[in-house]
Amino acid sequence: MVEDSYDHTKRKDQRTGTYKPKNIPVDDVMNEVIRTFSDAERIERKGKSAEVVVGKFTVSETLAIFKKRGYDHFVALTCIDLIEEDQFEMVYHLFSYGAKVHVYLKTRIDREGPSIDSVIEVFRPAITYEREIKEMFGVDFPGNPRLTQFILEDWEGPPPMLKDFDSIQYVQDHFGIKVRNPKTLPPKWKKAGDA
Amino acid sequence: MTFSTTSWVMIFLTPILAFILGHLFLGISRKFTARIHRRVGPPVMQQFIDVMKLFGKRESTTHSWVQDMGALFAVIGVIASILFIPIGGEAVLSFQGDLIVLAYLLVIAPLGMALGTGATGNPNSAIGVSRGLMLMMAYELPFAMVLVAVMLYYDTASLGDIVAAQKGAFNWAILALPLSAIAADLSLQAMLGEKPFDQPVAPSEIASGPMVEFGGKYLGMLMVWHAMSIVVEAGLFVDLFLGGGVIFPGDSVLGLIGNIIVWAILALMMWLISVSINTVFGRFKMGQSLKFYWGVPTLLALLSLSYVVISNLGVI
Amino acid sequence: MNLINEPATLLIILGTGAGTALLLWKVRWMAALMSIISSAIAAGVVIHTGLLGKIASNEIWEFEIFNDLSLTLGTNWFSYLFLASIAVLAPLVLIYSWEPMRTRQKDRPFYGLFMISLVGAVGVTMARDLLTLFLFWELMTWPVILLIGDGRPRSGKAMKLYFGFGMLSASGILGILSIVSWSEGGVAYTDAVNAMADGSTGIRIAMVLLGAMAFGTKAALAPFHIWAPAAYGHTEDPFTAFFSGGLSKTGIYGAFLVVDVFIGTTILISYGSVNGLTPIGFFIAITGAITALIGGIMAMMQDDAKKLLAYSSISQLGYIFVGLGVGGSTATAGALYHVLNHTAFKAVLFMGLGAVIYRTGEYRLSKLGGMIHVMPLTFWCFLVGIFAAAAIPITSGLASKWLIYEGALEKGVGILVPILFLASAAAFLYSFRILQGGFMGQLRDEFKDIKEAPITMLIPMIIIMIALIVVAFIPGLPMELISRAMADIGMEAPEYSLISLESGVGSYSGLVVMLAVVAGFITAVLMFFSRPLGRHIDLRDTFTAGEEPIPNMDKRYHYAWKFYAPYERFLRPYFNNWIGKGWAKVYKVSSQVARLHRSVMNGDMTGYIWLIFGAMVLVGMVLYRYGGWF
Amino acid sequence: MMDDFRATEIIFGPQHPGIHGNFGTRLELEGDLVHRARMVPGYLHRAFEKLMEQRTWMQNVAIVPRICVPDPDVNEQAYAMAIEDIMGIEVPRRADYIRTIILELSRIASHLMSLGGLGGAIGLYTMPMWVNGERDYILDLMEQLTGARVYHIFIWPGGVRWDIPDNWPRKVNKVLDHIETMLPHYYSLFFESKVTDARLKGLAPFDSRWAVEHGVTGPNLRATGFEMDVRRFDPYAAYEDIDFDVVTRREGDGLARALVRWNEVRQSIRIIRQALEDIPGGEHRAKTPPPLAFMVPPGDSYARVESSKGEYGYYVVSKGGKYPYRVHVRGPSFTHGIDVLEQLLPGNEISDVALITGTLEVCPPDIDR
Repeated sequence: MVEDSYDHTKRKDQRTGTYKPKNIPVDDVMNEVIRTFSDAERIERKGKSAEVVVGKFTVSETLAIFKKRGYDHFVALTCIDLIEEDQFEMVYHLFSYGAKVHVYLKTRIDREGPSIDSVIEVFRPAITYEREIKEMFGVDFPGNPRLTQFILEDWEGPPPMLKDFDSIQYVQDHFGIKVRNPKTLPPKWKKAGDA
Repeated sequence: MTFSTTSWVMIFLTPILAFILGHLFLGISRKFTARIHRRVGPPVMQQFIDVMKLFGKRESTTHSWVQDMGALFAVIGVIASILFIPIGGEAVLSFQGDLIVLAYLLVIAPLGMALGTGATGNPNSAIGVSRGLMLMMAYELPFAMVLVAVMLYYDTASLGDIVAAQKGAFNWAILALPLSAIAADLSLQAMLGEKPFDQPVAPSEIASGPMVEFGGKYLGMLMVWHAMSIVVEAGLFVDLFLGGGVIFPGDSVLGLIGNIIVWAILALMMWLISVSINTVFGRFKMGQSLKFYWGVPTLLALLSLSYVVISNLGVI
Repeated sequence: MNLINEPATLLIILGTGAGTALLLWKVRWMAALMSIISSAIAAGVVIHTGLLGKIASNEIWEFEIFNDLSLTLGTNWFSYLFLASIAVLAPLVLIYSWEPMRTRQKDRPFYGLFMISLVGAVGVTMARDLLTLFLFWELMTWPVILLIGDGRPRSGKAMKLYFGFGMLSASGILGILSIVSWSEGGVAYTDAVNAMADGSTGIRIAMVLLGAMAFGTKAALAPFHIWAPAAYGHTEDPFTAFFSGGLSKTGIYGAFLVVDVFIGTTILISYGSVNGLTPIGFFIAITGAITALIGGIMAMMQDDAKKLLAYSSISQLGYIFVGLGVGGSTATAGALYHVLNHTAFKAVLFMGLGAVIYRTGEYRLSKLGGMIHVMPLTFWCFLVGIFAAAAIPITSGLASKWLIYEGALEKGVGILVPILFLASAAAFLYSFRILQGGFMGQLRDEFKDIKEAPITMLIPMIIIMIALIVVAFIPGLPMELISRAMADIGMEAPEYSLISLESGVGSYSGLVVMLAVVAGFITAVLMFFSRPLGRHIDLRDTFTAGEEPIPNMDKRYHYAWKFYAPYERFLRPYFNNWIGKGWAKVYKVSSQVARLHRSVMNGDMTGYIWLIFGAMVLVGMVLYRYGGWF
Repeated sequence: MMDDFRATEIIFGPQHPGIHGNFGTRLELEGDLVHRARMVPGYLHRAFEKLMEQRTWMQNVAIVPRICVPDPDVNEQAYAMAIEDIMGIEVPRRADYIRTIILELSRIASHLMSLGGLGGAIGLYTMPMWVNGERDYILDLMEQLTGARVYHIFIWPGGVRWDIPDNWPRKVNKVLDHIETMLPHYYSLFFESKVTDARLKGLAPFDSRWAVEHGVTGPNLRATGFEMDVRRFDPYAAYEDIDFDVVTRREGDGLARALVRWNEVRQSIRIIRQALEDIPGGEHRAKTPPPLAFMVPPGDSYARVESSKGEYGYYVVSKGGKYPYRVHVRGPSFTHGIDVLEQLLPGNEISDVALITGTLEVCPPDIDR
């Protein structure tokens, strides 16, 4: 069980020992992942990076494999609103201090009622990323105890980072500001089904 | 009780003198600090301007009548205590209440201010006040030892007599009891609330603590208190250890004025020593300052005190 | 009329009140009325006699009870000082307790027990032999045990502690009694004086130690103090004011009796002295100073307001012991002065706190707060009491402490004064803690509508408050009484006039100090009212660093729990109740003895009979020695 | 949950003198100990990520530096690197060197400012006054080079906006000489003080394993003894060719974190000196499409740089066209400013709250973006 935050009586020790980076080539790990999960698919990238697409339900386990093999620096978690495909793409960025390779672990989830299991049991830093994504994209992360209000105080509108969130319209509606002839009109995105 | 004409004049002049000196001291210290910071700094008169401005505010806010009372108490206490401090050898009222009385009089102002700040209902103020009182307990031990050593050395508790006893060349207590003087100066640092012992007002920790709810004339009252208490505390040190600034024979008015000027210069010197320590030190935590004060200064004061006690017994 | 010189008069007045109150305890208002009236008459008698100055120091009355067993009673100015402080306080506390006791549903004869212990206390100060002292002592001690136990957790433990230490105190007096009676054959105070004059050093030391045990326990001298916070903290609220303000003074009285009357300065000095400070005196003084310090520091760490005041009581009584130990005219005068002061301010403090508890039902500082807004008069009384306890110059509290300090300085005892200063710094700390926790800070919503304390509670507090302030102007007033009392124990009072006190090293003029304060007040008021008054804003309308506070969480913005946390962390290890742990060991050993005893007894009735028989024989032997029974 | 009567809530909010930038902390105190802490970010939220999706690729160059005030150039660099990676642009060597110089100048300014902030947190106000004076000289240099003091908008995709002026290297050397002579004074003012020792030693310590598990990067990670530096293991700009030491300390406490920053100032001076000496000739920018017609082919790339606070990353997704599809900024404070701080603060005194935040060098704009 992961605590949402620690009070000082339950605080964990921060002296857990010295970190030793592991140098395991990314190809070995990728092969293992692909062997383990049939739906995993490796995508070739140039440079010192690798990309793998996995299914929504195997993210945690895949991450655990990567972590065990030395890809234990959780860089970031990015959510991309693929509105035209009616999906969200979650990108888990991992890095190995030993092998010095950056791994993009991607998965897709439905845009309707978006939900994906939290990975904070594997990578604690994800707690804040998931919290932000919940607020900005409305994606739910079962297992994360801290999906509370983050930076949008008193926000009542839809998740603002969605591609179909019209910020100009929102400003006009909520703040009584008339935006006249904006210099550059941002690109308009429509849902897949819409005309 | 017999009051000479000079005494009567001094009774009325002392608070005014303390008011002017206090703000002047603060103004000079702001310039002084600014120069250490490589800044230009505000003009020396800035402190007067600030107080004027605060009293000139059209509106100020209060949380309860105890807050008003606290602001009053602070000024009452400091005016009452300045009257018991000999200035330039002229014991204003100090023959009517000795060092022990003064030690307790000095507490009225902080305790009154604590009352006022406590009544605001802000936890930051409460923490600040609790820190201030804890700090008092920390420096009280060495300072009490210093007071006792001086009182036993001169065999009188009257501050006026102590000043009188230091008359003459090389007769200052700082030469007779150097260790006590060091301990007293270290205590003075906390008494003045200068770093490393400014925990009660630590802005980056408790947002200026006690002052946090004070504004307008209330803050003005506190600034007056602060300015005058600098004079009281630095002046107390001067009276205890630097002969009360008595250089000229105090019989004539001119001599008295000269003595008062010397007294003020010596007090300013003590204040600037404190300020210069202030500029190059950070802030201790509460427990650390207790450890500090119950360590070295207490040891120094105790050594000095035992020296006085033993020499009084006639062994040395 | 010389009523007080007929001690029976006073005892009869009070005894009648006690008897009626006890008999009519079911009819509470009747009991209350009777005790108020009788104690008020008694107080009137005491004040009247005192004002007339008709205290015959040498007259002694004997009342035969049985055969040869007689009570000897009498007063002199010295015992009058204690008698007066107790007898005058009693009606005030009784009036004060009218209101809280009226509403309290308790099935115990509060007024009866109160009056009995008052009779005991008055009798203690009037006793002129050790047996009478012992009897009245027990009469004073035991009713209190029924008043401890206010239903709060751990009050049973408090009761046990009080019982145990009451036994200790009684056995101390019995010890003194047996020393005196075995060596002189009589138990009158004169016999005790003779016993000391004739006795060896060992006897004298035993006397001091037994005196410390007997009277130090009552006055909560370290290390006998641990019962006090428990007992004071758990007695009925109105009684605590009398318990701490009045009854504890009998311990001080006894200590003075042993040191200054029985042993006397001449004998003390015969063991050598430095600047007039004797070894035994130094021992008492240093014990007192340490008591003052321990009490102060422990008080500073309390969250329970009653316990805080209890520890403060211990601390203040420590000052008195310093004065007693240092001896000499200044310090002794200081100690006696502090007796009067402490009676007044501790009573007003417990009364003020009792009023708050009466209105809110809450005694924990972390759960109180903001009472200035609803109980301003109580706050004023309490504030003056706190100022007196902390010896702030605008109350009478400074004069007594000043005398004690000066006395210590005169004797050149360098080490005592810093400890006392530290204790007084601790006094500022605990004083402010109780003010901040109880009266300042945030007012909780559920206390928004409570009213000021009832008038019957306010009047006694206001009387004492006015007395504390008036005496600050004229610190010489109580010195009239003190100088006479000191003359009775063969000492000379320090120089004084109505408005000022003089010591060998300094002077203190209450009037001048007050005038300086008034001058400051005028200046400050002129400065303050030169500008329009501030706009009144709500308590929640405070600086919150730009964030919104949690709604309806007023208690979260009241900072009172662990108010001096850094010092608590620092000092706890050194003040971690090691004295209490020591006593726990004593308790363990004695309970093992008791267990051994129980294993012998095994519940058999004959065992108990044998035990009772043995005890009777023991008591009989003691009584036989001086009473001529059997 | 603690008893409400025992807990006191102190709001260490955005308008508090002890907080760095606009950032809030709700502290649940028990006595003066922090029982539980909750960070409240969001006061600086300007929706940069959303804005960037609605601006053209080159307009965004003017937006990105505004994310981080004390150290703005890393944003431009990371953004440019990500785009260069997608487009496959080869940056001229001279531009790399100029970028290196700017980044290191910015690092010195940022580190000095952070040490000044530490001085402010313990009440040593001489420190911020002095070091911010030095920072100002660096801002002067920036002004001379780029025309702006804080937000330089100088590093573009493909290179830098213009070449360095002729007399500029001389001025840089002069400023560096001055800073180098002043550094010992500041060291003795701050680090040789007993108070600093008492306040910072053993303050909120953690080990390298814990740090990696919680995503701590940069100087905070190096202070635990783990030699991690993006400039060394994933070199960008001209760091491959430059000789410098990765500064580490073993203790992992507040003092170690401060000292790592302190020593990095010297390393940065060393780097700038080398870069100025070795700077090759040639173009200062590669051929790129004109700004108004700047298009990036579809693709995605994550670019990381070593900022003064830790690993700064830009994940740029392009679907082709004039606008980025998604730009995700990985600010270093995002991990250690919220979760790590919430775990480090409990159990410490309230006096240390500002100091711990300061030694971790939490930069609220990194979090809010």
